Amino acid sequence: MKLLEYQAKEVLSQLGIPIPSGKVATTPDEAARACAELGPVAVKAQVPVGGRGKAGGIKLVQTADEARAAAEQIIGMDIKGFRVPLVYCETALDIAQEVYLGFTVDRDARANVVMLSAHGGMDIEQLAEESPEAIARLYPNPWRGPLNFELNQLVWAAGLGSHSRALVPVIRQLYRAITDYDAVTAEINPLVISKEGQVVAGDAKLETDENAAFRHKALEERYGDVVEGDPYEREAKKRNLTYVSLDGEVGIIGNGAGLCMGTLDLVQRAGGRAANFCDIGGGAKAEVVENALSVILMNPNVRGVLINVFGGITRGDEVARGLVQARDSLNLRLPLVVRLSGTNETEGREILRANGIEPGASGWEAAQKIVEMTR
Amino acid sequence: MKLLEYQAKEVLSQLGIPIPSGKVATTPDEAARACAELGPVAVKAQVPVGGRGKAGGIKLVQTADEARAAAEQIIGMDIKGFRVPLVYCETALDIAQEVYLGFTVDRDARANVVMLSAHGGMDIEQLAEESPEAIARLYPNPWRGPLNFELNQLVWAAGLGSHSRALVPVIRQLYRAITDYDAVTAEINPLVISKEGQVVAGDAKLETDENAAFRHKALEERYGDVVEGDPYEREAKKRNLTYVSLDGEVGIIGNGAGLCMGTLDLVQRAGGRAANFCDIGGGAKAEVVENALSVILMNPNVRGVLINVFGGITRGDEVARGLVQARDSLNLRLPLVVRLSGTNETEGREILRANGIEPGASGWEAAQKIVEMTR
Amino acid sequence: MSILLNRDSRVVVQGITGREGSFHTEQMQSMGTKVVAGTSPGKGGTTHLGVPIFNTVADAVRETAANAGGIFVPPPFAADAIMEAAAAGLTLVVCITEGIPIQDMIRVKDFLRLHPGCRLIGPNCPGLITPGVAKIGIIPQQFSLPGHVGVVSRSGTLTYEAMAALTSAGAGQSTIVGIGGDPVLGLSFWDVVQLFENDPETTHLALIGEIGGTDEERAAELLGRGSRLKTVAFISGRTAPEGKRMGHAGAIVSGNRGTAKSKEEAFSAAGVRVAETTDELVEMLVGAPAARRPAGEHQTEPGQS
Amino acid sequence: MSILLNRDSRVVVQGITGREGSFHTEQMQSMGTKVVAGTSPGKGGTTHLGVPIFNTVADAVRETAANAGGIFVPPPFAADAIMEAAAAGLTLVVCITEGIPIQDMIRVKDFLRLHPGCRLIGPNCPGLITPGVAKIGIIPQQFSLPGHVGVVSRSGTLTYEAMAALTSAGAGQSTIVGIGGDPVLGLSFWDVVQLFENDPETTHLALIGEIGGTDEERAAELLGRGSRLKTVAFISGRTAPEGKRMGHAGAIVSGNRGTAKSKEEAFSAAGVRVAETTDELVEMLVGAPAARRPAGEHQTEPGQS
Repeated sequence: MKLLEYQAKEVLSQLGIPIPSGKVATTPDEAARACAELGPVAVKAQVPVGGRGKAGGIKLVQTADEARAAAEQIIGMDIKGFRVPLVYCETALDIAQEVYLGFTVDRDARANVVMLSAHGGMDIEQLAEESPEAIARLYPNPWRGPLNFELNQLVWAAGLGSHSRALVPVIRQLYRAITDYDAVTAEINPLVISKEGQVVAGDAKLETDENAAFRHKALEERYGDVVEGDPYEREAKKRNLTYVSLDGEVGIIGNGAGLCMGTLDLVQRAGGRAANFCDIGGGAKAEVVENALSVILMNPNVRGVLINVFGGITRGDEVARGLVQARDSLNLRLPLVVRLSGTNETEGREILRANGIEPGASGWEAAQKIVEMTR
Repeated sequence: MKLLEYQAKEVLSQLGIPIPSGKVATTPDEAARACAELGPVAVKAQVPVGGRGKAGGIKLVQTADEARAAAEQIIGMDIKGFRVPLVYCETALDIAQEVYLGFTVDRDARANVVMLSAHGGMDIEQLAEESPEAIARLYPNPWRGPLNFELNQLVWAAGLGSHSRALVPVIRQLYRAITDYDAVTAEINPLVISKEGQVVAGDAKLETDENAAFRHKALEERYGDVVEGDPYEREAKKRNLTYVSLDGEVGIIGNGAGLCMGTLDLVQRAGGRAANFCDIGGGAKAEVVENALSVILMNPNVRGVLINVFGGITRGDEVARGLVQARDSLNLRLPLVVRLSGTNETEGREILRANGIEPGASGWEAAQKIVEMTR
Repeated sequence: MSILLNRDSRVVVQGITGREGSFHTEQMQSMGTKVVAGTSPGKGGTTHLGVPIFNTVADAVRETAANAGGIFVPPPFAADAIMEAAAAGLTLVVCITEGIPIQDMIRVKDFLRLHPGCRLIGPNCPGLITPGVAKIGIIPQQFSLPGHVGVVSRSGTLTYEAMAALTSAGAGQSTIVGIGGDPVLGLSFWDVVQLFENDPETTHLALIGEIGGTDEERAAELLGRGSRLKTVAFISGRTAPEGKRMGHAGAIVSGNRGTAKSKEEAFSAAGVRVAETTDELVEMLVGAPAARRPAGEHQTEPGQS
Repeated sequence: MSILLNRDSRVVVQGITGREGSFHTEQMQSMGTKVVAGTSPGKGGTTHLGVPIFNTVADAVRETAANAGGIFVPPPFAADAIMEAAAAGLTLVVCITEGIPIQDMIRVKDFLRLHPGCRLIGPNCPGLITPGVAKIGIIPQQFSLPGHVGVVSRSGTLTYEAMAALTSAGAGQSTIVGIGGDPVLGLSFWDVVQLFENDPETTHLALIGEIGGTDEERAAELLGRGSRLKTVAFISGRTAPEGKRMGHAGAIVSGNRGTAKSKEEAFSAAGVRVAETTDELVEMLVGAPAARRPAGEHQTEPGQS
């Protein structure tokens, strides 16, 4: 789950990381009241993507009227596919230095990595490419967590040793967010250092591991429903499908992530564009196929569907019967190409053909067929 | 710090370990009220030593009047040198099985050890000697803590696998007591299993590491002052002295635990008995010696004092002057023998002799002298 | 010969009494895999599918000399199961479970450093099969054929596709290893390629990668140092959607690495041919056009479908 | 020769700017110990007692090639300091600090398994001295004399007594090691005895033990296997009061071991003589009656008292 800025800040604040005063506003009037109470604020769009500033989603205001006007503009605007549901009004900060503090999983190292740089802000990725040595890194042992001396070394390596007394506790607590909430990314950028040497989280990002959701039901309940993302993805999630919306016109169902990705590749190679990624997992039971098909058909851009199933344990004839049943119960009118391989693939193809469904001999042939039919 | 039973149970209960209902009573009337409320109870003396039961400090009662009578007997009684300050009235338990669950530091292994046995109760030490295999052991890694599979193995190894669902969480939480409170010993004996398979702590012992007291000030504030132990040890603790009361008549001061222990040995070898162990640490400043002397003299059994100091960094003449000063300001009338070695020992001895203090040439000679003088 | 799994492999199945564990244990048994023990806490002393059940893996190892294991337990318990298997002394542990939290796996990886003799495959993988000999996991054996092509893959179903295509083309396999699709894995491509390199029976290698991470790049580097294997690589996910990124942290760590392009370039630079489809993979590897006979029908023992 | 500490030892002092750290660094310097660096976070780049100060031990090692360290930091920070020293690659770490929580030390001991090249002495110890060459810690060097008696002890002041008595008797010392009095220690008697056994310059060994634990028993076992050293042991605390025990856990673990009697019997069984006082120890060891000349006066350099 990707938390919004104000949610991530709530979480970090509970762990003892200083955050600026701020208030959530779901209407322009609420934003005006927040400004009246807090003084000059930044009115910030709350969406789970980066680049809000450049998209016009952050405005600095001095008065309640300005805050109302800013919120009017921002609430409801679309930022990279997300409708802004609310704004966060936050007091303006006294900034002496902007530091970058980030955490992620380094999959090559099979380890967590904490990164700290004296040069925070938006250009951090560029910095990482041009001067990687400007970003100090720590790979804490996952059982021990970061040790005191390791944190000190990190802070000194980043050239921030003179602020270690303020920074070390923040890093330690950010790391706690990782272990307490199974984060896969946690970031404070900028971490603001004031002229008095106080640190405060200027922005905050927190993404948790979907695989660990069973351990964090309270977090899901509290924050899970605020953002309206892609409606099809929401629907698919409800139905326990692995589904990602894409821009094209060919609906895709595969069993297994690799096969599904491979199918996307084949459709593109054939000149088409996929409308989605949808992995129905190991077997291919009629009800699961039906579920997946019905979500895919919610998207009006879809002009045809390609199903690519490998029958391992499940027999091809069973899969074929399931597909026919799903198509019939959904009353599917769009072109449908099914590529079926594996156990009893011949029998399966017979069944498909007998029921008017086009079988593809290979994935590549099937992709070419569906692209042709949806052109 | 050694917690009393009810204190240890409060701590364990906060960690989620089930304990029986109980109430603390400092007067017989309070005990009667507790029984009126709880029904039949065990009235248990609260002292930080084992063997309460055999000493008559635990009585089972059915009625409030019986409870009052039991508390009247128990409160104020002396158990192994501790005056019982209060009793704990606890509901009687439904016992199907008594299990032993203990934790301690195994200094040879330089590690923590968790021990579990299906045969709990008072005879556990005997069991350990006669059938060590009846006590299953787990040495959890101190960074990882006990892992699930390790706890399962422990429970199965103890022959308690059928209760693993109830036992594993208790063991895990007892281990948390160790890490949260820096315990050096934690014990639930018996850990009672009811006929319904519920577990509950029948007794509880928790001793924390004095070296870690700086991390547990709240615990010290909450529980530190309940028990009146040895009055001299209390006084010494206030003055930051390492002091242990003993039964004999020769007061002892040494600098360094090893030297101090060695001095005890010499006194015994010479036929005397030490009244205390008192280590004044590295140097031997006049004020520290004075402090130590004044605590030792509070004990009316003391008939003479032996001071054994090695002057390393501190010079012997300085030590001697400090000793003379301390003796004079305390107006000490008892025999005093000082054995001084190390830097400038000759000068130091001259000063002592000039001030009427008997110097000992060696520890052994000094011990013989003081024993003779206090016979 | 083969890698990792052979006739001496004595398998203990964790979670054997569950639905998945039962089903796949039967599949493993049906091809002759020596399943010598199962574990299921509280069921020690009983028998399931003709296999003795123990409360702990340590008990199973002590009583049956099991040396390899398959894990079919739900995600919340899988990390612990892997550690239990390693601590009990198994030298090969195959974890099929999908959906293990990443932080759990990071801890497991550190734990495994204490048990260097233990090789973990997975999690979130189909396991491995040495055709005609044994399998641990869920790879459908009816599409396999003993032979000399090593297969290593991050994907499940794409592996089956490649295996079936190889078998159709008459090209048997030495061992097929699905290393799994999770970000934090046991054996990497590098490890498995190294094993195949040292297996005299393996002459060809099919490597099926995916976008993300740089395990493919590192395997390419290894192959580039000189290899006796005729290798063809395939990378899926060239057109896969990027996750909608929020922060910079991931980008700082991975930079431009981990894309399909970077992986394909790495293999090309190492002199390894790159196929665009699994059929092409087979064609490049064994020369034969994928003139397919219906797969799944060259072995017809009952009970394997 | 000597053990652990010699002319090549390059010492970094953690906590060098504190009162204790400063005082004892001067003492170490006055006998010629090469103190090449100190650490004090925030004071990196400055100089103290003529020694360059660094923010971290890693910096100090990189810049000065320090290979040994002394730790004079307060108990709450000492465990971390030990781990920092080990991680920075020091091969000898001496921790003087008294009062480190036991759980901290148990974690440190596990951490040190990752750094097998690092030898820890202490904590709660006086450190070690190679007379005439170098010292790390607080052993008063004015009572030491170069020679051939190895000394290893759990106690501080008893060590000084034994050292002074040996010196008075004209018996010099190869190295004197105070391993410390805490329940959880770095090097044990066993480790140090082994080192002395392999040091050709050491011919005699004085072992000063204490009640508690079974480290003495294990060292006795080692000596019992055959030793070229003439060894005498002394155990203090024969009459020490037992702690007022609450629970059974300690007794279950230690049983009857750890008493003065058990230790003395172990040494006797190993053919090692046991002295009853430190004077007797010296007499048994070097034959000379402890005809003492005033100790502390055979070296009269200024600034060492």
